[in-house]
Amino acid sequence: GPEDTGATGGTSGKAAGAPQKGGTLTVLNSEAQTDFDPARLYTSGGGNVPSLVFRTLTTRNREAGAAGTQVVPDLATDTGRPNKDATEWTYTLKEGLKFEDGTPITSADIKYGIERSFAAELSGGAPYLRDWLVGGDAYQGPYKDKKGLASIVTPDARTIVFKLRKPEGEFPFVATQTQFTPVPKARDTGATYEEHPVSSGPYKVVRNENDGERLTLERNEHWDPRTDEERKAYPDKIDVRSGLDEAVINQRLATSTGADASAVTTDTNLGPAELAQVGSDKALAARVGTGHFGFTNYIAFNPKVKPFDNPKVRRAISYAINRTSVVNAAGGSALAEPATTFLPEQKAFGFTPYDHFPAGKTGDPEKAAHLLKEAGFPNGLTVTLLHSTAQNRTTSPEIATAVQEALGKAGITVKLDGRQPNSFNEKRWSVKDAPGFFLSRWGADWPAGGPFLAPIFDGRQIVTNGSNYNHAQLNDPAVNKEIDEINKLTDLKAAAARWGALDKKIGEQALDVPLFHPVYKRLVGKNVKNVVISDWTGVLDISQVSVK
Amino acid sequence: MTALTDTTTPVAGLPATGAARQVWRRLRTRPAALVSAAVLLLLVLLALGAPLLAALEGQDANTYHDDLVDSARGGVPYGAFGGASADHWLGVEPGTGRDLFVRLLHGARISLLVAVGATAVQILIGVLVGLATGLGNRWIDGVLGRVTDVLVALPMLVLAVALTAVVPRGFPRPLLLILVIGFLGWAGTSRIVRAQTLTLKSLDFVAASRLAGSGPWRTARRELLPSLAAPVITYAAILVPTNIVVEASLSFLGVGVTPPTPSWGQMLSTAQTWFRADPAYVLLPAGLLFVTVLAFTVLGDAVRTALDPREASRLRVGTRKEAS
Amino acid sequence: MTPIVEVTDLTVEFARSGDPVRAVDGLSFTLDEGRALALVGESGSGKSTVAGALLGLHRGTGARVGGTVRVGGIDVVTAEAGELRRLRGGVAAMVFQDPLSALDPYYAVGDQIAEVYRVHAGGSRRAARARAVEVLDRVGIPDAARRSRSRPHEFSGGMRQRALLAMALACEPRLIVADEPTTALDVTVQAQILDLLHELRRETGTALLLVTHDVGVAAESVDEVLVMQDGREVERGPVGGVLGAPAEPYTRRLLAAVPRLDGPVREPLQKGSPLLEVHDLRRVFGRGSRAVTAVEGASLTLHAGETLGVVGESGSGKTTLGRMLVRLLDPTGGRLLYGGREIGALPERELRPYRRELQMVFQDPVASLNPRRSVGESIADPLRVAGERDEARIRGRVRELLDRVGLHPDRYEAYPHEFSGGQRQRVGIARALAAEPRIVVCDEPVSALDVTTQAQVTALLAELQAELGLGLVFIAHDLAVVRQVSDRVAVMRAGRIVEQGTVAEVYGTPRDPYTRQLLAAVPSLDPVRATERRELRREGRQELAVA
Amino acid sequence: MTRFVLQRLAGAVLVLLALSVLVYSLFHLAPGDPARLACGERCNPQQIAQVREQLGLNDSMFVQYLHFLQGVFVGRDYSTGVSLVHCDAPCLGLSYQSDQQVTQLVLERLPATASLVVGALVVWLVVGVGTGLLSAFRRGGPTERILTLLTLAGSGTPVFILGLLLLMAVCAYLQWLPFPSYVPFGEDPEQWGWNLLLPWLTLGLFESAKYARLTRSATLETLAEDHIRTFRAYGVGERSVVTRHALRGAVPPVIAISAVDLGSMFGGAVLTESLFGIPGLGKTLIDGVKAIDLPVVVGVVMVTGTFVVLANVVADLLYAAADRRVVLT
Ligand SMILES: Nc1ncnc2c1ncn2[C@@H]1O[C@H](COP(=O)(O)OP(=O)(O)OP(=O)(O)O)[C@@H](O)[C@H]1O
Ligand SMILES: Nc1ncnc2c1ncn2[C@@H]1O[C@H](COP(=O)(O)OP(=O)(O)OP(=O)(O)O)[C@@H](O)[C@H]1O
Ligand SMILES: [Mg+2]
Ligand SMILES: [Mg+2]
Repeated sequence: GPEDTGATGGTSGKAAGAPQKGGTLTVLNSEAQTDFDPARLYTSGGGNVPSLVFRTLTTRNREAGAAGTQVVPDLATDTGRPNKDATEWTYTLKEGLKFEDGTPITSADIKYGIERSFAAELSGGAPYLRDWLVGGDAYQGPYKDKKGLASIVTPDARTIVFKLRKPEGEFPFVATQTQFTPVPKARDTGATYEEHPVSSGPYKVVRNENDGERLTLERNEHWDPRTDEERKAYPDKIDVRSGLDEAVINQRLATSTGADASAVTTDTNLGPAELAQVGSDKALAARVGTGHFGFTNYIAFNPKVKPFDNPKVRRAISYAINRTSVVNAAGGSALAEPATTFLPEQKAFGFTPYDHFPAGKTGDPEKAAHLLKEAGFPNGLTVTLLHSTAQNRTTSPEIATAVQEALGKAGITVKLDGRQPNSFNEKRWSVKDAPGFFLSRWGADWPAGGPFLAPIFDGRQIVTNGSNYNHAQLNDPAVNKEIDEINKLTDLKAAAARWGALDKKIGEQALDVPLFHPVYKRLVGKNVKNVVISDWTGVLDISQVSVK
Repeated sequence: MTALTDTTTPVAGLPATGAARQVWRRLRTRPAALVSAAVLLLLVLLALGAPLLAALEGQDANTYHDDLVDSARGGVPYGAFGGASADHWLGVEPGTGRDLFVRLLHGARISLLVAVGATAVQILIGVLVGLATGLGNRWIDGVLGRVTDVLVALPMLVLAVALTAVVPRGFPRPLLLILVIGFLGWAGTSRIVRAQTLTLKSLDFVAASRLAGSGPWRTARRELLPSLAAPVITYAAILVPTNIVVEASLSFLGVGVTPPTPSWGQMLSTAQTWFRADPAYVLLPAGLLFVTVLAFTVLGDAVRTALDPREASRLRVGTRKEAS
Repeated sequence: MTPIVEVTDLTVEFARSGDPVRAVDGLSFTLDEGRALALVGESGSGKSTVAGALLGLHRGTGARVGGTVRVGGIDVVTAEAGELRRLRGGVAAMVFQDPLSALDPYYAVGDQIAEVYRVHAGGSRRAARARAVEVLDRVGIPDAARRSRSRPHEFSGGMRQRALLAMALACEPRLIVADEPTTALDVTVQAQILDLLHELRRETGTALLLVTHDVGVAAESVDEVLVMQDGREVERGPVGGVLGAPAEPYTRRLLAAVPRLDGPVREPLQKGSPLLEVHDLRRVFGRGSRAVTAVEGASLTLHAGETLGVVGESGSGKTTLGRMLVRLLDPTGGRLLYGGREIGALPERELRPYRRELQMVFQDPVASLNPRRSVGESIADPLRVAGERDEARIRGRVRELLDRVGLHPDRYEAYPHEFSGGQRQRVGIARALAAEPRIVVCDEPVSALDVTTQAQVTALLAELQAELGLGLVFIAHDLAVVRQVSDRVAVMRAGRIVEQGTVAEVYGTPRDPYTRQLLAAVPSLDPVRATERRELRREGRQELAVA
Repeated sequence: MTRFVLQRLAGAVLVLLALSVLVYSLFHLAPGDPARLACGERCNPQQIAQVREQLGLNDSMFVQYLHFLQGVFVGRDYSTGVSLVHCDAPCLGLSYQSDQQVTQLVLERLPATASLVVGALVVWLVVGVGTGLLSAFRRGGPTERILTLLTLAGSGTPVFILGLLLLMAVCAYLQWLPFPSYVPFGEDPEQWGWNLLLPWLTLGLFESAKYARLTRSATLETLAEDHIRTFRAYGVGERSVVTRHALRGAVPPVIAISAVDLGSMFGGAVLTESLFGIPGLGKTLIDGVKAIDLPVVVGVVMVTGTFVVLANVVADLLYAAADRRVVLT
């Protein structure tokens, strides 16, 4: 099962004694931290490095495995207090919180931080606040609209109240996002704030070069560990070097000499070739951390396009798919787990196993051919599969050719339409131009069923002139109603069970073919201790890492 | 009245063929040239005969063999030397288990086609532009020189990305690659030709040709081209492999040939990280590429030498001496 | 005393497209220190090949050398590379026949000499440069310090030849092998150079092997003569004996063909309309302080069927003038009228219709032939440009032309490097004639030719002239030849035409002192008289130096 | 000569204008909506519209180009939200993606690329020309065979494999050097050199075969000329004959190709830059292309163009200096 592999992730340091303070942690990354403005970051905590600088109202529980999928308080004293129907959420700030310059953090700073994320200049963040807050859809940000957002109330310096348009039981998850980071209005420089964002966390930015390619973080003296139970902050200094080639990063971590012995990566997986290598080297294998992040790669159908309007065709394809070759194309069984459900295989999401169209390990072409005949295509069928040319092993040519090959056995000739990532996205996110058959993927904004299923299957989230993720353009009143109902629940366990059931139900319609869930395998340097990999992010949490 | 009675009977036929025949005669005496020509010919034949050979082996380029790769270890082929066996002579591709022998052969088609095609375009345009800038007046030199600058400065990738997106999908991708690489890559040739032309045009035999009433075009063809042939052929021989590598780099950046069509470039770019886990996968395309490079270089060198009548007389005697 | 050169049974074979050619066949001779030997013989008789063999220049080229060659005690055929290097330049130095191509176009002339000097004498760069200037000055390059910084293409033909000689002198070798060292020199400079060689021999005991086709030159400067034909020795002996009383008919023929200053003059022709009129033509090379005025205020007229001889000092602007006449060089000033039409400033495109009518035979035969094209192809060019498509006709015509200039018609497919110096010159003439021109500027067309071939070529030119009404401009340093072939003569000095008139006027009653000086310097065939005159010249110079 | 340089500089302006027009046109051909990309994945239509407005993408292509020219020649004002910032001429605009001033961004990246390319130039000239010379000198011998094979292997191996192999060998197996990471020259010249060693070698070796072949061929050509015979006949050593005289024939093609390579590498050393994590223009360019970040792409291409032109002017000057018979026009 996925949980226990996650829990055992990272074992090397443990033997070498307890983690100590001090030293420099090197982070070797491929992508630069081009966005370092809390308003523009998308994910919970803004990912790994930003979460060392930005504190938010709530945050991820920094524990390995499934425990890591929980929300815990950060700046706030608790994970939020909802009113009865979960349309109003109140938070109280801890005492003694300070910015890096020593000024106290107030609820007004958090309100301002959220408000500025509505400015067009600072776009890029997650859409939830815009959709959920009263008046959020019309608000233009503090630069254009000086009055501010009335639905965020700060009765005193430590209290902040959010008024929502509808019940949102998962609000505490949203409060982990960096939009909830305090930003002192006096130090806001708009679009250039990201060059030196003001820290509220254990480290501050002392160097930011080449648009986030080279970052140096040092201790923020005004951060008080007593107010922060989550971040361990062992190293004295964090040195982030990005813009590196993935193969080189892995090679450096494997060699692990000099500064690289105290290095980790937050964005680079081991590739298949490197895995093959690691497999034959015990010492190296001990330094590999394994993680699971809620993510599904799938084939999307657009039933508005023939012949995918015919459920039998969609089912035939579901039967024909050879998940072994798809998984191999994604890097083999160590890097991908075959998927028959849309939801990732984690309790937090509400995973409920099902396999409506059992294709076995390698597909069932006979069954598929049979269905095709029934659907009126006795001589097979020719379809075009849209995919991207990015080398990401998710929507990339490797996966597409594996699909092509498997469907070929069932008499379905697949033509490939590979496009540059931009034009690929533009096409698959369009309601008007979306093709009938394409590769797609979806990842959770937080570990719960809501952000996983709602954008994909909620009929009211079909966006006609923007980015649409409801590829099947499913607008089923029953599904919509069930989503609303679950959102009202503040009991996340109960909600999870119902998301799982909903997933299973939608799955019957064969609106997509789940292909696989990725697994993250990452190397750490020899000196790295206390490797914690949660199922929330699937990668090691650098706020826990020690190099001494 | 002549000092020496010359018993040489002139070669009959057109003078052009006469010269060509002489070149051929000189080439024939060089074993290295013949071997490399044979190697290239063999490669072309292998590429052309790929379907036949595939049938002989009983495999095809796109069939997956999931059972031949170890999924738990990143899809590395089972067995030694990339899973080579009686069924799969050169082993299989990691991750998919597709037959490498057949993919290499099919890859040769695209790679050779693109590389040779692009080189031809580059040389053709480069020589024409180089001659025009070298021989033409200030105005022509200025304008064409600046056009060359624009093309050198225009990153190939920008154009490749823009074009692969704009050109209709039905347009054959190899042809597109030939055009993109060809039209952006002639600057080197044109600069070399220009430089040589500037030096050559001050020589008396060019003056003599002007006196004969030849226009610039004729002078270029009759007097300059034979002297330009040496650097151009040398450069062309090195352009062919460079273009294969350019195709590989474009593949690496996602604008190469469309899958599942194999090309050496595409194979090399996916093989990048495999050289420890599955050396065969890297060595095969790299080795073939190397052989091609070597063959083109040696042949280019031999042709270059054979084109020079001064060199030839000395070579012949050399070989004769060895024989005696 | 052991001779410095000992050649026994020397045989050299070239492999030429197909079967080998024996250029030298069983030749033997010796040369003692301080002595001078002339190799004379017709063009292509193997003279240069012998010269090259003395320095082992055939090694590594594929030519097969038989017999033994000992120079300064070293066996050239078998010597080790290091020994051979010491021999070359140090013991024996070579002056090559083709002066332009023999110098590296990229380096200043002085630097090239300095480099060679340092190989043998060592020493500082600066000292070597000084030595280079010194020898350049000795061979009569005016303003040697400045001109030593020029590159070869900035030198006139004669200057290049002297630069090569300077290179040979620089290393103070025990033997100088000079291959046609004076072909591009006017008679005064030639005399000066020959005197220089003579002095060297006397003062330092340097031996001299002089390769020449010019019997006059041989008479002036050597002790012994070896006459060659077809790679074999015809006659050998002291200079007085061989030239004074030749034993062999071949030698006699050779001597008879030498043009003399007292020979017959051409019948003056009926003058037609002027073909070419030149007024105040001027040409400046370079700009600013580096500017050289090569031709200044030259005016002349050329009629159809007329031959205008141009003589003058080396570097006086003859080639420059000639090149301007056919518009290979753009005049800096003045007017150039062809058939009444101003062509001095026509752009290339508009000039093209006249191109074929204005031909030139180039001074340097090596540079004027494309080394990568067979000579037949080069000659065929004008025919093809004229629109001839029939290959058989083209070949026929080329063979005919080859034959007319005294080359074997079958050598169509041969390449320039397979020819001797004189043979290449004849290819150049054939090419000029192929265009069926109306005017031919011949820049030293016969200076590389032995007298018999020379006579043949001048006869051919005259014949064609009569046939086609050619206007000829005949640039040469050999006054006797000019006298023989010209109707009128122009004498040039320092870029100006100092005297112009009919042959009778100029040769009979020269007005300009320079013309008189020239005429006085013509070498004599009689070795005794030559010595006398040399003494006179020496005294003259000494007097000058004293004054 | 002054006139020649002035003329060429005027030509440079034209080249740059032509380049910018070309890039603008190509950009408009390429699919994808920069506003949507700049906005982020989950932007709603209103937000995208706002971003589009802010980036000036609602104007026609012509107007956008005029704005670009305005920025280049007189500078422009940009809003950061909080205040207006003036972007001085030559202003290449703001990056759609990062809101950084492109002029500044490009200038920041230029030193890294210049370090890489110039060092590689030295490598390919030394290795390439040296190998070419040696192989012309020891023609047909084992030295020549080995050198030829080595350089060919270098050129026949794509940079992404050659570089990785070098890294593996030098840094992982032998551990002679730590894995390189770029250090600016101004910071520590010694470290700068050590860290760029492998990138220089990679790029330089990859290119050197071309130079080796060209040098060899041109040198052999010149060795067949008559003037070589003169120097041999004067006992000048073979080495001197080859390096001083025959090599000169290789100068024109090598200069010509170097200029082209140098210029195009300023924006084209993408693979080497990304393999070795050098924050250079090539990587910026490719990221710009991927993100449809027009100002960045134009900015990099302008810089590349400038270098192409400069390299060619220098090449022509060098060439005329090398061969006096050539007249500059
Ligand atoms: N490399 C070569 N290959 C073939 N034939 C050659 C070569 N060099 C010279 N010959 C031939 O050898 C013969 C002798 O040539 P050589 O140059 O010695 O003549 P020469 O007496 O110096 O004549 P000239 O007075 O015209 O210079 C000529 O017929 C020439 O064509
Ligand atoms: N391209 C050039 N650049 C500079 N100076 C030149 C150039 N060509 C010729 N000269 C100079 O012009 C003068 C005349 O040269 P020209 O070649 O016309 O002499 P010439 O009379 O033909 O001499 P010769 O009998 O020695 O061949 C010489 O001083 C020469 O150095
Ligand atoms: Mg000769
Ligand atoms: Mg002259």
